[in-house]
Amino acid sequence: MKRNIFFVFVVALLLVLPQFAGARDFFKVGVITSLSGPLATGGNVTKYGYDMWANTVNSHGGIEIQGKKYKVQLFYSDAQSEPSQAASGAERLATQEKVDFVLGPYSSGATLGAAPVLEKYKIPMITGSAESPLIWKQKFYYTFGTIPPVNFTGAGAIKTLAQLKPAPKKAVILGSNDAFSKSTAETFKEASEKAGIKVLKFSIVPQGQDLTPFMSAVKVLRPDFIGFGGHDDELINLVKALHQIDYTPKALLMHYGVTEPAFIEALGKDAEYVFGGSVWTGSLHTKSDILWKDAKSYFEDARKAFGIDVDYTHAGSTAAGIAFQAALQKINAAPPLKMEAREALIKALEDLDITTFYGRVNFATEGQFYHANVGLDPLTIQIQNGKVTLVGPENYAEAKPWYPMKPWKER
Amino acid sequence: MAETILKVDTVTKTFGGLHAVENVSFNIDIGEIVGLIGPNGAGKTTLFNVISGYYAPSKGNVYFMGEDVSGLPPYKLAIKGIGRTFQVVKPFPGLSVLDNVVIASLSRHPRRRDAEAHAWEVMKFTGLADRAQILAGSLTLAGRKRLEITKAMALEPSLILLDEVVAGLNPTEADQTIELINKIREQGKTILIVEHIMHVIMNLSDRVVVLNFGSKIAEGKPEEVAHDPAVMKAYLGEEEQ
Amino acid sequence: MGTYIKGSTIKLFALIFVALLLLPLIFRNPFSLRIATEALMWIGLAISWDVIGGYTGRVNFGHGAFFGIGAYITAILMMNWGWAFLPTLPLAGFGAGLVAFIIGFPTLRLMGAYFAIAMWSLALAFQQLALLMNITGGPDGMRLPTFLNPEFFFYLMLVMVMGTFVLLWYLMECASFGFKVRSIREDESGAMALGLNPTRIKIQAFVLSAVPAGLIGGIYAYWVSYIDPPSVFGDIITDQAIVMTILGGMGTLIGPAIGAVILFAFKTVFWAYLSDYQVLYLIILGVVIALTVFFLPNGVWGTINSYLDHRKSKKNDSLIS
Amino acid sequence: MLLLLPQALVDGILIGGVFITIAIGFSLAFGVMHIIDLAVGEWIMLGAFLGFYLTQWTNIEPLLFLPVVFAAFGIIGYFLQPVIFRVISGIKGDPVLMGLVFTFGLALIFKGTGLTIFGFYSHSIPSVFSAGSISIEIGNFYLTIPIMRFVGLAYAIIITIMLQYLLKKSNFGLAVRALAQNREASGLMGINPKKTSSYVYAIYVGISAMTGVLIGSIFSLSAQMGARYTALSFFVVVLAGMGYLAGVPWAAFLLGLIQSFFLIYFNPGYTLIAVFSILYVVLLISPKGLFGRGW
Repeated sequence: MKRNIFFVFVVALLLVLPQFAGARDFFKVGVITSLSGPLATGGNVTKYGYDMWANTVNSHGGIEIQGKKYKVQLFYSDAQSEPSQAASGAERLATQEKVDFVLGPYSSGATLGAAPVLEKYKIPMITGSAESPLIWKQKFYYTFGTIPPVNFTGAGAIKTLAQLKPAPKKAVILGSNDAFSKSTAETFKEASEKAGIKVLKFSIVPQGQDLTPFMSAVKVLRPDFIGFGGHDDELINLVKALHQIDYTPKALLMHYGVTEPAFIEALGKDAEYVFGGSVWTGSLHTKSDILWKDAKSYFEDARKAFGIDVDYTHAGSTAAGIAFQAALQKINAAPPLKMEAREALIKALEDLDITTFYGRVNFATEGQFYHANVGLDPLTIQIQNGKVTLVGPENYAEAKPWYPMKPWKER
Repeated sequence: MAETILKVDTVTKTFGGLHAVENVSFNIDIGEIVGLIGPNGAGKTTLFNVISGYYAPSKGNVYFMGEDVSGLPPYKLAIKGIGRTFQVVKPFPGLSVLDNVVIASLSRHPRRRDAEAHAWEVMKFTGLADRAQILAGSLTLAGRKRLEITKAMALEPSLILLDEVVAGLNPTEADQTIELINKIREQGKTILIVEHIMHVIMNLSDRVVVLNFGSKIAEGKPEEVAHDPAVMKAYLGEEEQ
Repeated sequence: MGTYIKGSTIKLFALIFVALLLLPLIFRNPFSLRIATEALMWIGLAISWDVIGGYTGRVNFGHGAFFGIGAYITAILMMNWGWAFLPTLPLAGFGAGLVAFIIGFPTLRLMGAYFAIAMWSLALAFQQLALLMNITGGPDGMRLPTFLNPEFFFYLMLVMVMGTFVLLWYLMECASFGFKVRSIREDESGAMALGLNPTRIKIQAFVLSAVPAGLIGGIYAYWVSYIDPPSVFGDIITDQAIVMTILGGMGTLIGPAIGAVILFAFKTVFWAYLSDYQVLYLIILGVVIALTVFFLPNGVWGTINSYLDHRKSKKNDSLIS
Repeated sequence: MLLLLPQALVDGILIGGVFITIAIGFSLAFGVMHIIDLAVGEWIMLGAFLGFYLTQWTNIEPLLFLPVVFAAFGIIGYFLQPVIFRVISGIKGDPVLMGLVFTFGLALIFKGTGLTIFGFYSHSIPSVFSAGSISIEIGNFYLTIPIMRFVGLAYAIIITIMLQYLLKKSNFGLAVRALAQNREASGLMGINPKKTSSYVYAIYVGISAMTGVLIGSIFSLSAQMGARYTALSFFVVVLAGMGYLAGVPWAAFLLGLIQSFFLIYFNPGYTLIAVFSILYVVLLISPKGLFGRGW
């Protein structure tokens, strides 16, 4: 009877026994991302982006290496929004599936869990959405990212705001207390101070906190704009809270979630006028000869595939695949990738400088953005007429920024 | 003159202004059986709880073997040698009878092996040995009351407080319990017993203390007390209600 | 219960221990070892939860706090004071135990849901504290040096968890402590009449429950090499330990171990090979939990056990008659 | 900053109003059946989505659907209750704990189903009330009362009063209270414990689902929202005293006021640590909830 424990144990282990992989004519691509748990929303966005890349590559017959086309096959591993599970997933993909390279997690926690393991097995990873500066400070040799960290992009939106007429002078900046949102708020604060905007109040608030009382107090301060770093439902709740207390600052700036289709869908007219930081939109002018010719065609394809208006997280994730694809072609590496090939791949990625539908992909090789993509310009967007519209910097702007914000009631 | 084992000295216990026990004093000598009687709500159980440490007296003191023990927690008193049963029986229902008794034995026999051996001895003495492996929760009421006594005995107390161990039993069971109490007395234990059934207490006790509305109204030999006018009034008064 | 350490029990433990020791030789795969290490970790968390939850009868919704405290102690000592890993472990266990000791006195007076919620809110307060302090890195968490040696962590976890198991087995099933704790669970005031000091016994059990969690937390921090407040102070640690214990059978040690292995094996296999159906996982897990509670209210081991007891007592009856 | 004091008070009470709605049904279910339902947040989630879709299809004010949502989920609750009853009335195992784990299983099933059907994204229920607020501005003195929140508070108070009335004044309430006191005895008195429990559970599930619509209007809704509200509801109910219905509003207001005062007067980052620490300390001081009246 007590043998049961042992028996169960053996069965459990037998089930996860290694499966050996021989020579093959396709690329094994591991995907570690949070498909469940608190971060599943973002995790599934990255999944769409990775799927989009894999499906499109395969519909073109695969990646062409020295005249032969190799298809790609994705092997998913759910990080469950937990660093330990990301690490476990990385170990499985590395040792059991023996993947050639990995498309990485959503969120810094999962990335920091998986990266050391991949480092050990010398498997390159590009993450399509990990915007926390934390990751790049660690200087993982095998980890890259297509979306620049928020301390690289966040300042752009503030610059755009600072050029508005009449220029905003006072700001209240707050961020939710998670790694990404906190850095967002800190970046907003630094950039504002640099631009000569006075920060009246800077607060890091607990995640998911009902901010109505806070906003009532802010209302008294009458700041020109409010900057907020947070995740999807927090952004929605904040806008609703402002509407409910009937307070319209001259401008409202948020990061990440405003370009997500759910934001506009959920808020309707209230989403109008909200500024956001981004690095890509479906209307961005990009030119490329890899898979999609420009942002628009990607946007349209994605809409056909998923029925939603995709944002930069999708695009960044797809671009992660493209970056690998381009680097592989450069070093002419056919699957399966041996250790040397993977080392060469890292070098190729470091040297990579391509333009994609997503924009320029060029990974930094030193400094605080080590291995993050610094080829992009930070963009400022605003929700105008239910659409994510580029309003800055000037050379990218499709429309003038709407300013100041129209009071909620007059919409 | 026999030695006093328990001295209750002007004990008062109030609950929010209500005097549950008021200014009660009496002594118990070693080897005695003292009955504590009184109508419902007379404060018998409260007094029991004061003596066994569940309540600290609001005023007055309790001396056990000459030592002031007022306000000591029950577990310290149990170690000192006061064993008790509960009117509402409190076995550990999820544990076997044996385990129930072993836990009590542990206070004197810290090693489990010794405690278990001791528990068997006590169970044989009280006649529970044949039911040792049953869950305490599945015992009959008589069994549970007997288990209460067994547990109290397993503490090897010098004073044992029995709170209505006969009430609710059928005549046969009651006789068995009385027999057991007599056996316990033969072992030289001192017993303070609360009981509702008059003939039980009158037959068992050497002396009787009568409480009414928290105060002592009489004390003495059973036959004397039975004819005390104050006692008769208290009981008759109760019947009238 | 009611059994001393039998020769057969010792032999069985020894057998399991040797089998586990040899495991890395059979499965030379690091992933399998990682899974085995994590399974051991969950066994440790579940049995340590059961000390206070099952044996003492205080359902603790904040067990994860001890795990998190251990993890952060190890991380802080290593990263901020440059300690080597192993010396931090005793402190991780000690820290968790100390916290249990301090909060034990006031908190353990609470009963049932009040205790559960008090501990839960305390655990969440610790999580918030870790999010706010500088020494813990706030929401950024802490990255520890990586030491990716699967065998090391497997053996360390094995020794820790087996050690905990054997110690708890001795205390709970063999020594008198198990009796005392159970009597507290059954009836505190009744226990007092038998010379037991409930406060002291509860605090002892609480510390006994916290220390292994702290030690495991310390190992976890170095093993995963990255910790942040949600991952080590999150509800998931406590939730899983409770579900595992109840599935396996509360108030026993083998029960939680079985529950931990079953749940963890299910989870791992599901995630590893069926992750396309991630949402289905929640539904299946929910169904499994609901059905188990519905049909096996004493958990898997509890049910097996009472069946065995039943058979044994039947045999005894036939002997008597 | 003293000028903000009325605002802090009002905000605290308004947050408290939302908390009441989350917790009141839960408290009722515990008080009568002694079941700790860890699926309460999922009922809120499911109710919110029903309200969301009804509003999308019809474009009618969502709060008008409250009775529909109540009825729909009341029926579900009515038929689910016997299953839960069986779990918590088993002889083996601790009934409260069994109920707790069983409903945890239910919660996982609901959440999984919710994610499958509704997806991961957050939504919002548009209500006409979310548009306005009552604003008082005299010099430096500001006071804003969001109408939506006020509606929430009103809803909370109405539900509380209705439940109190139902329990204290009606025959049904008598049966419920008898049942809460003693299940066996109530059976002898001609009360059908199973039926009464089913009605109570139906009311609880119905209220929780209606609350979902309100939450979706004030905040947002997503398939993942449940756990958060389960925790909140649990905290409020325990602070009030398990099953002590009349304590729920006060516990809710206390938690709301802690939040609003920390957000306005102190470091907002410390709001939650304050909430949890105070909750912990209050329980230590008053071990059966704020009024010592819980089970």
